[in-house]
Amino acid sequence: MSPLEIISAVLLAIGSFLVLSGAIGLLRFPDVYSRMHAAGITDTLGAVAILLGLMFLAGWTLVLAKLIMILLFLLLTGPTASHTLGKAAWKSGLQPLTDGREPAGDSGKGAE
Amino acid sequence: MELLLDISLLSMLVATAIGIAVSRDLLAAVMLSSIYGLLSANFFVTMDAVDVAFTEASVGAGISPLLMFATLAIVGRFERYPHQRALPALLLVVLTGAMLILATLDIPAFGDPNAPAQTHVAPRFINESGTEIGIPNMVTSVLASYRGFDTFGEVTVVFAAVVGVLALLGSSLPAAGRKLPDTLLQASNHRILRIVSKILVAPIMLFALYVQFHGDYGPGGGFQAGVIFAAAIIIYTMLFGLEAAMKVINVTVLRVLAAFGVLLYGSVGLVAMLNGKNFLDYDALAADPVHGQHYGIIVIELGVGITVAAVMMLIYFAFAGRLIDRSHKS
Amino acid sequence: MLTVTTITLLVVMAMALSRAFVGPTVFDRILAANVFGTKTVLLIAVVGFLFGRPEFLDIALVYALINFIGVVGMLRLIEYLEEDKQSTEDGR
Amino acid sequence: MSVLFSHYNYWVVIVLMMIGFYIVIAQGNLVKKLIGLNIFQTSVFILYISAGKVSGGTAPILADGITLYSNPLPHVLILTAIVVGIATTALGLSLIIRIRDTYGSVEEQDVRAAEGNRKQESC
Repeated sequence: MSPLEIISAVLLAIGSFLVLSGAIGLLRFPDVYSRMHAAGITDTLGAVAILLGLMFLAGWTLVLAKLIMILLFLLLTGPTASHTLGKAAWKSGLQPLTDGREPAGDSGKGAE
Repeated sequence: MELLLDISLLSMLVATAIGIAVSRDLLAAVMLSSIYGLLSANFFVTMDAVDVAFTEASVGAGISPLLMFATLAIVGRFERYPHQRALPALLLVVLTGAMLILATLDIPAFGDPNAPAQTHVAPRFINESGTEIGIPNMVTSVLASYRGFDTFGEVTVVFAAVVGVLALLGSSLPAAGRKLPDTLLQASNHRILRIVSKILVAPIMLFALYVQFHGDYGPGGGFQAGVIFAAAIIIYTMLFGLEAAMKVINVTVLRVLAAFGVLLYGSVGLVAMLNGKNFLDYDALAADPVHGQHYGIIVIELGVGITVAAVMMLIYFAFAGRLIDRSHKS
Repeated sequence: MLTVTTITLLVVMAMALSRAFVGPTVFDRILAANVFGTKTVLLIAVVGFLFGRPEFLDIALVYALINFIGVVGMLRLIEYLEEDKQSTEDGR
Repeated sequence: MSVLFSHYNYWVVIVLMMIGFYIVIAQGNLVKKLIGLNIFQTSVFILYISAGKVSGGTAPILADGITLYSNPLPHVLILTAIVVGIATTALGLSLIIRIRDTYGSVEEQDVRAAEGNRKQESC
């Protein structure tokens, strides 16, 4: 394996790990806000890592330019979407879960 | 690997469809149908149908859920009655499905290179289109040249559909200059969203133009470009209000453009006829047949793009106009 | 490594899908749809490299774009519905 | 086992088609019916695209060093069908909005009941 391939493999591994941990958080965390926290952060960072990993595979081609465009687009839209989502949830009157003893998953029922 | 992707994507598709069927919250159903569109587009990529994936992503996962959301905002979010006739319907469905599955056993195996579908017309397209039409993307050459007449029909259907939508909803489209009560439509409390979208609108339009003119060489073409261009205007409308959008794009001009695209397409055919060839035979457009094909494809793709973009914008404006009407009444 | 990443992305997509089924609030579903959309973008990009024809990345770009528009559309709809609930309590 | 792998796509197509069919006949909400119709439609798309796939082939865009391409013809048919599909969906949705204007409901039951009342009155 060439050095570039090794770097790319490492980045892809980091990205996969981040993405997976975000998904576990999305599935396991008790309320909307903590799920948003898990998904929103890893979503962007995992995407960056994976796309960077692909960039090392692409070399100096048009593909690289397209990957950079996708990366820029995700960097702009991902956090914006998370922010707007959190704001909308807050405005709709959904309260964050502060007491850990409540049953998981049902905390937001009242606001629907 | 291909098989694993194939099977897992299809299984997720089935799961999503079942989720849609059991959900009584229409908002959830539409959200799932947007995921369904993304999934099927993903499946099309693994099936090598990149152009189809392109279209399905922008249409099936993008515009169609948006229109459904707008409808839901007008007609309400929940189903009122529990599902009726469930048992006889289930019986009928299972019976029909079983018969169809029996019938599939006669279909040649998936991916078989000797299946009838692969051996009749397709080899000619694959082997000859490179020299006859001279562009790498076979889908574009078949779409715009070999089956140009068919595509002309489809564009006409799209145009006819917008005429229908405008006939049904168009009266609610406010005349230009009238003050609209759409404070809600303007989303003035979403400052970050508005700024980011404002940054994005221009690049999206640029990307649409790229898709339009790069369609000969890669996935893309008039249909996709039109939808993407309309998407840029739609996101602007969603965040800055219908009034602001209609200042940018005049509805009368849009109506004219929707018809103009179809006419442009048809007139290329007429020019070919006037030069003594068949309708939509682009060989007649230049001294060198391959050049003629090039010119023909570029012009008719432009016609398709103009019509599709105008139609999508008109449809969205009609729905958004309805939304304003409703919030005005209540 | 590409294979591993592809499989991970498929697993993550399945997990996001189950969150979209379960809910319970509408924001969970939107969040799940958003995560799902990002993962689709990544999957298309990775699969392009895996199958050896990475020049179709335009599709991934469209996915990213559509995903954003979809999320914005969903949020706007929810704002309409909330407004509805406040102005006419007897709506349904 | 080989039949499973060689026909899996077609079976999924049929399952999806039947789910769409079920939604259309068993559920009364008109928006839901339209979503069901969309599922039905997509299943047909998947059938066509699956039939066009050649194992080992790649996307039908000419490139150096590639000899086996998938069939471009189904792609063309489905590409235009998708755009026509959204146009008809929009038409259906606007019909639903007009039905809501006229009958005050988008449930099949309510619409039928209102229609029955109107017929009785005119008799």
